[in-house]
Parts: sequence; C-alpha cells; structure tokens
Amino acid sequence: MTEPLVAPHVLEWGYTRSLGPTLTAFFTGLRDRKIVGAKTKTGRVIVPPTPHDPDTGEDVDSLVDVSDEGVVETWSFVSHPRPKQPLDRPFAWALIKLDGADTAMLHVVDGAIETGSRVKAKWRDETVGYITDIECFVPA
Amino acid sequence: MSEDVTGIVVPIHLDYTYTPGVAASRFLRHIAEGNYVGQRCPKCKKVYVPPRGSCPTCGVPTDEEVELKQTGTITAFCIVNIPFAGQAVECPYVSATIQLDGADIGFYHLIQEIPYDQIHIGMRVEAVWKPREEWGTTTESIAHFKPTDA
Amino acid sequence: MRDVAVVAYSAWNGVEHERNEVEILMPVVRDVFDKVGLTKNDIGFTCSGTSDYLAGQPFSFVSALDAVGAWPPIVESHVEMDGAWALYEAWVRLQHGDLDTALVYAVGKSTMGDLLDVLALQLDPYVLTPLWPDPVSLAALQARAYLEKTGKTEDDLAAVAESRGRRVDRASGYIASPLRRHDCPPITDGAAAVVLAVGDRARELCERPAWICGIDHRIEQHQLGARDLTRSESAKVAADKAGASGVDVAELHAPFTHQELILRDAIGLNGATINPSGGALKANPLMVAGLERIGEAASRVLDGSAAKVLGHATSGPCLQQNLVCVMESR
Amino acid sequence: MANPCAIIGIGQTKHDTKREDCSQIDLVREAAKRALEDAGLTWRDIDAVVIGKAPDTFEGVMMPELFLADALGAVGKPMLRVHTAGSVGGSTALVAASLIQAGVHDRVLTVAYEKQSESDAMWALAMKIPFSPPLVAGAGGYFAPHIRKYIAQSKAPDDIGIKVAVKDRLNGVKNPYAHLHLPNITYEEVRDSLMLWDPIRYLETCPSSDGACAMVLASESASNAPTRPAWVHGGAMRSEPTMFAGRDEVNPIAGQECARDVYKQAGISDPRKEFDAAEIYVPFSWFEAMWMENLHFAPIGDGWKMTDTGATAIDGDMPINPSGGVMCSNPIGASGMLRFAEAAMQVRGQAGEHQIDGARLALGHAYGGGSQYYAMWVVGSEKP
Repeated sequence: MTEPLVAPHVLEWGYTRSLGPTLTAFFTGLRDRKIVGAKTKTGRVIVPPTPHDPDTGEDVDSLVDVSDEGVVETWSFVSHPRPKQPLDRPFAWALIKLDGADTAMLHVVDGAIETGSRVKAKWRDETVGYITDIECFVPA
Repeated sequence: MSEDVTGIVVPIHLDYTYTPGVAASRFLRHIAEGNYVGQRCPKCKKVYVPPRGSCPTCGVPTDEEVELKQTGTITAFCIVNIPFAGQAVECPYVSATIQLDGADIGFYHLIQEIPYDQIHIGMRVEAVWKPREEWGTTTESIAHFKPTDA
Repeated sequence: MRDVAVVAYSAWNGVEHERNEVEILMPVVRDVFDKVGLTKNDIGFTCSGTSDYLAGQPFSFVSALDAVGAWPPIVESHVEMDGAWALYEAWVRLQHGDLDTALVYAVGKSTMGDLLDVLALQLDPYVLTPLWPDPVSLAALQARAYLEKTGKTEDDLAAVAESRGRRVDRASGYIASPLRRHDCPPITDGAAAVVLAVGDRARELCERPAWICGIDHRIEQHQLGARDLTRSESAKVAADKAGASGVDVAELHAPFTHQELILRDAIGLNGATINPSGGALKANPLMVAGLERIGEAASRVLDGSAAKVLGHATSGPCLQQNLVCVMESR
Repeated sequence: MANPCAIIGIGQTKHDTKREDCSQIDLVREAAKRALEDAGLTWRDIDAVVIGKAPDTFEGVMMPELFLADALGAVGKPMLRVHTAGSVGGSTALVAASLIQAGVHDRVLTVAYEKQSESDAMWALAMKIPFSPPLVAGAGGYFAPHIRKYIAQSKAPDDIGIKVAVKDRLNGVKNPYAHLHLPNITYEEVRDSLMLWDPIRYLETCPSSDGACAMVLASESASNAPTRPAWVHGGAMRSEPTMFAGRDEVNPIAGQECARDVYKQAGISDPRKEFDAAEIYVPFSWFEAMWMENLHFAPIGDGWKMTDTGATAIDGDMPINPSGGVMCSNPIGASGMLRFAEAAMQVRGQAGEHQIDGARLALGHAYGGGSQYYAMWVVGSEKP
C-alpha cells in the first residue's frame, strides 16, 4: 500500500470591491483621516456605516462625522499575532465605541487596555482609503 | 481635492494542503509508473478512470483495480482559443474526452500530432508519454494523446 | 403540519490526512441507511450542507454527491450552511405531502486550510476581513463582555470545559485573553448523515422515532458592535418558537466555553443534561457540528434514554445565527 | 397537498459588467427594495429571507449571507442560503416557495446575486487543482464538447447558435435591465466573431455580469398586491452526478425528469402548445436547441428546427427568452432567479416591451454544474 498524496494548494486573488455611496463616504473619510458614520431614522449612529439600519433594513437618514476617539467596550489581548493581522507585535483586538457613535467598531489597540479605556486612532503617515489607514488605536 | 475612494482591492491568499484521496492517490502512483489503472464498481461493474473513490451512480467504493490499455476513443472535444489564468498549455489547443479501451468513462486530455480540423468524435487515439524522467503523480506525465497509426 | 421524525443518525469525526470528502462521507451515508434498512432509491429528498472555502475550491458539494450515488436522478438541494439548516430545508420540503423520506448530510475537512485565516473570510469583506481577525479573538471579545457583565469568571469557563471532557490547565497561557486552549474547540474533520421520515413511514423504520415537535432558526446583525454579544437573542427566539421547554437532554453547538453559558441563558434549560456527547468542545467539524448536535440529541430518543431532547446549531461569528430543533418520543 | 404560493413582488438590478456604483450590500438591496415596492410591502412585513448565489470564491466571501443579513432586513428572522451551482437562482426561489407551500410562512423575500467583477469567473471556474492540469477552459471549455456532440447527433446546420445569439440580443434591447444592449447586432457579426471554444464563438457566449434579482412570495391569504400575482403551478429540482459511465451530457436525464415532474404538477401535456413563454438558461446560444429537446418542446434531434423556423422568436409560436435571457445578462448566481422572475413577469403582464401579449402560463428554467442540476417552475396568471 502506498502513501496517499498531499500537495500545497493556494487560493489567491486580489478582489476588486466597488463600494457604493455609503462605503465610499467611509473609505474616503479614512483617507482624509476622519471617521464617517450613518444616522438611522431613529437617530442612532452606525459605525462603520451601512446604507441601512442594521436592526430593521430601512434606509439610513444621513451620513455624519464621528470622533476618532472613543471607549473600549470589550477587548482581547493577543500575544502571538498572525501574519496577516494589522500589527506584528502583541496587541489587543477591541470593540471601540467612538464618541458620537451608537455602535462599536472592531479594530486593534496598541498599548495598555481595559474595558472603558479611552483610545484614539493613530493614523498612518500615508492614507489610501483602507481600513488599515488607522494603523491602530492608542491610549488617549 | 482628491477624488472619492470608490473601490478597494482586498488581497486574499489562503494556503491549503490538498488531499486527492485514497483512490486518486493509488491511480496517480500508477501513473507515475507509466500505467493507467482504473477501478471497477462492485455493483454496476463499470470501470472508472481516473477513479474518485466512489461509483457516482451506485455510491459505493470502487476497490478493484483494472489495468487499462493506453489506447482509446475520442468521445467529445473542443478547440480552445481563449487564454485564461492558470492555463497549462498555449492556445489554440484541443481538449478532448477520451474513453480508454476497457474503461466506461472518458477523461479530459490534449490531442496533438494532427491538424485540428481532422479531429472527429470516434477517432482512435493513444497516449504519448513525456520522457520517463518527467513522470510523476500527475496526469501531466502523459504529454498528450495522438491518433493511432492503425 | 405533518409529523416528521429523525429515524437514523450516523457521523464520523477525526483528523483525516488520507481520505477526501467523498471517501469520508460514503461510509457515513451507508451506515445511516443500514440502520433503517433503506437504500438511496428509497429516499424522496436529499439535502446537504458544505462550504467551498473549507475545500478551497468552488463547487465542492458537487463531487460530494458522488458519495450518495445520485442515479437515477434525485430530488436534491444544497445549502452553503451547516447541515442543520439542510435538515431544516428537508423538514420544510417534507411538509408538502408528496415525499415521505429525506437524507440530510454534511461533510467538511476543516484541517485542509489554515482555518483561522479561512474564517476571516466569513466577515464583512470591506471593514472586517482586511483586518484578518481570527475566530478565537472574536470569540474572546464576546467572552470578556460576557464575564464582565455577568460577574462570572474564567473558572466558570474552565468548569464548562471540564464537564465536556477537556483537560483543563488554568496555568496555560491565553490563546486570546480571556480564552485558554481548553475554552476553544479543536479543529476537526467530519461527516454526518440523518434520515428523516414522515408519520407511519417513520414508525415502520424504527421503534422510537425522534419526532420533531418544533424547529426554528433566526439570524442577528453581523457587526459585533451592533448587537449585544453577552446574550443570544436569536437563540432565545428560535427556542421559544420551537417550544424548548422541559427537555431532558440538550446538545448545544457551543464551540467556545462561554458560548455554552450564553446559550444556556438564552434557551433556558432547567435541569437538562447538556452535551453528553461532549459537544463542539470535543469535536467541531465545520458545517457538520450543528447537524451532529441534532443527530446526537435525536439518538437519545432513538435509544430510549430520553423523552424530549433539543439539538442546537450555530453559524457565523459569535453566535450570529442559531437554530433550535426540539424532538420527542411518542 | 402543498399550499398555493403567489409571486407578489419582483425586482431586479440593472445588470452590467461592473456595477462600480455599488457594493454587494447596495446590489442586493437594489433588487430587494424593488421587489418590496412592487409588492407594496416594507422590510417589516417579511417573515423570512432566502438568498442564493454561486460559488463564494467569486466574491471572496465565505457564506456572504452572514454579512448581508441585516442589509436584507433579516435580523430576528430565519435566513437560508442556497447553493446549487448555476441553477441556484432557481433553486433559491423554489426553497422560498417551499416555505410558503409548507405553510411555514406567509411572506418570504428571496434574493439571488452575483458580483462577478470582484474576481474573474474564468479564474474561479478553471482553478488549478493539484495533480490535474487545468485543461478545461472554464464553462465554455466544458460545454463546447457537448455542443459539438449535439450538432453531430442532430445534424443541425452549423449556424443555429448564430441565430439564437442574434435573436436573444435583439430581445435584450427591449429589456431595460439587460446588461448587453446590442440593437445593431447582425448574423454576420456573430458569425465573424472570434471562435473561443470551437464551436462556440465570442458572440455566442453569455457576458459576465454583476446583478441581482429578488421576489416576494406569499401565501394565498397574503397574496393581495398592487399588481395581480403570478401563481406557482409547479416546481421541481433534479440532480445527477457530473460524470458517470454512459451519461448523456447532451440530453441529461435529470433535466428530462425535472421537466416531466413540473409539467405533471401543472397539468401540462404539450408544453409547446400550452406555454405562452419560457425563460430558460442558455449561457451558450446552442443550448436553446438542446434544451428544446430536453424540455420536451421538440422531438429528439428537432430542437434546432424551432430556432431555425423562428418559433422561438418573440413573435413565434413558442417565445423563448423574450427578456434576452442569459445571453444578455449573466450574474451567475442570479441568472436562474431572473429566468423564474421573468416568467412570472410575463404572466403578470409586467414585462413591458418584451411582454408576450396575453401570456397566462410560463416556464422558468435553470441548470448548473456539468448540466446536472436542474430547477424549474411553472407559473400562471390564475390560481391553480
């Protein structure tokens, strides 16, 4: 009986994602170093923004700017980051509720952290319109 | 003012370890030795090559190995003129389903050594192997099929 | 509604380096048929659950069909979801009245790819996937939120791990704080199959069919920051709709220890034996583990050891989608 | 028996090579909102959502229904994701209809989409898998040998594919949502277009599109809508293995049986006479002739004659793909649902310029994989 075969297989593609009006506002905002949210008809501000109220599916009312500083709602510290992750040193994943927003967004935090910590976006020197234009959040 | 960001490119790279399976591995080991070995379904007695582990109509394992001749018949073909990512050969080429003598199903391979306009369904063909040192556990060990001299 | 029951269940879990999906699935399907003396030709409807991204190639469910022997042609459908949702689709289809039996199966080899990367593709492709968050880290965000809100501790999580047969090492480092290895599921390959039958047909096929008395599933917001991670509203609604009270045994699809606690809160399982199979903390074959929970729960009715049972399945990051299937003996 | 199922809302996007103006979220919402509006309903009125699309590798998102759940108003509701290869749009509609027919829900939103421009369909379909050379050049490379076999067996003139391609493109001009609008297309232009996968020429091939389709299906008690509903008279799915000894890939048994099943449910004995229109899945023009036989519209070997004599033209006795069909728009995952929806639009009198006058009974058809997955429905203007 012979050994069954194995071989490496790579699934690789650079997906070209068109954004539509709402995400265009968000990503253009990132490039311009600001964070855009979407205000629902009930007045809640969703960040990152969606064209719809996530609770009901209704169209949102308008786009609004929110702060690039906010509060950590929950976090997890990772000692051994994986190669594709945003930082190559130990960091924390966190859900961050930015000032002016009613929902929290996922990003990474570099530095001491606990629930309730205030953190602020650290922008990359060169921003291009991508979620990693925020290199990470750091203690405010 | 710069223009709006209306699109992003998200690179995806995923690594897998592919396992063709027990039956396919056996088939490919035989190919590396220069043999076409199919498997017979214990229920319907049909011979599958390449075997994929099960008889697709009976849903049972095909364990019995059957060594096949390296001659067969073209059951369908097409002339490919369109280049695509990951392509193995240059255009134009002829991809055909070939049913080996003793097998009950055709598989895809290249037809060469004949002008394309002379290829027809029912044509008799035989395997042309690459040089021995290039054989391996892949059906690319067979360079192509060509019309039989007969 | 027509009375539909689980009449047979079979599964295989492990780490498989040799067989492909068809070769894993084939003996499971044969076994589930043998249990009730059926063949593929006796089946009215077939439905399966698999994912192309586990296999790393498109249309992987097409070749999986070769394990069944779809000839003469079969009435068949497929969901790109855990097999538990394939079972739901089959249950719905059997309500039409024209078909009396169904085969439901799921197969997946989670070990083929780098699963922690693969599962990052299950997230919003614009704002989440490009950060490549792994599922353990996301679960950890939920775990911390849950512990801080309820006042429970990592010891409570360890107790769950222990009762599911995991070796607990409180001194081990975090994988992603506050989760340690014993709080996380193993990466498992697997296949599972269930036969459903209607009314008298079910009674003919086995002595104690596990009658489905309620089945429901619900989904929630995708973004973790747009929902309350500390509770599972979707599991609660599904359980209420499915009539999940008074069950003897519950099989919960909780890949992480804290998720079992969240699900217990949501479903309200007073006094029920939970996860006698060990659940997803013992074996967590993606796309399969939810169907296995229903199968394992049904098995307690089939073997006469329980009168009313519950099988639960989850899908998506941090319990985004949940299905509850309640079964009973009659 | 199964409960009646009405189609009370239909919506589709404008289909295009690349919908650069929208995300996947916007794309599915564009179709879904049109379907809701057509039904006179809001998100709140929907009980459950059933979504379908072809392989996840096309958009590079694993199980995208998860991130699209709230975009489709599904929060707090049941949501299912169907995938049966190219037939998926049809299967998705049938799973949604099944929820109504089983009496589980009163109003179900069903959506199918593909945003093929996010990757490349040729890449996704001809992916290099270890141990086997990628000799099959995508879908065209796979189906071209079947077409050649059909031509040989039926002794069809070799220009039938050209005629279908011209007919469908001219039909597509009447459809504002169609991706390709080629009002000046000619027989000669198709004939002289590049032979890609001999015998398939470039203009005998469907485009690659971004697009979505949505429908609202309802129970009898919920069937009131601004436009009169279409009714499901029959629905069926069939599958057979991709490759097996003795398989007839030209006229697959699964397709034949699926058609017989759906006709029997609808009480149809002579499809060519009884249907007023049919929307069938023709990704390469020759498939019209092949499916005419598989669907029992014509005797074996005679399918091409329906095209040749003009029977399948929009003013023929059996109009096939008055919308322009897959030859004009092919967002793969949505293509099957578009066939189902266009059939329903015909019997609701909603098809605008490509409306067949007085259409009362129509067929929607989809197929996928290696001509092995089939989904069909028969819809009528009267409640069955």
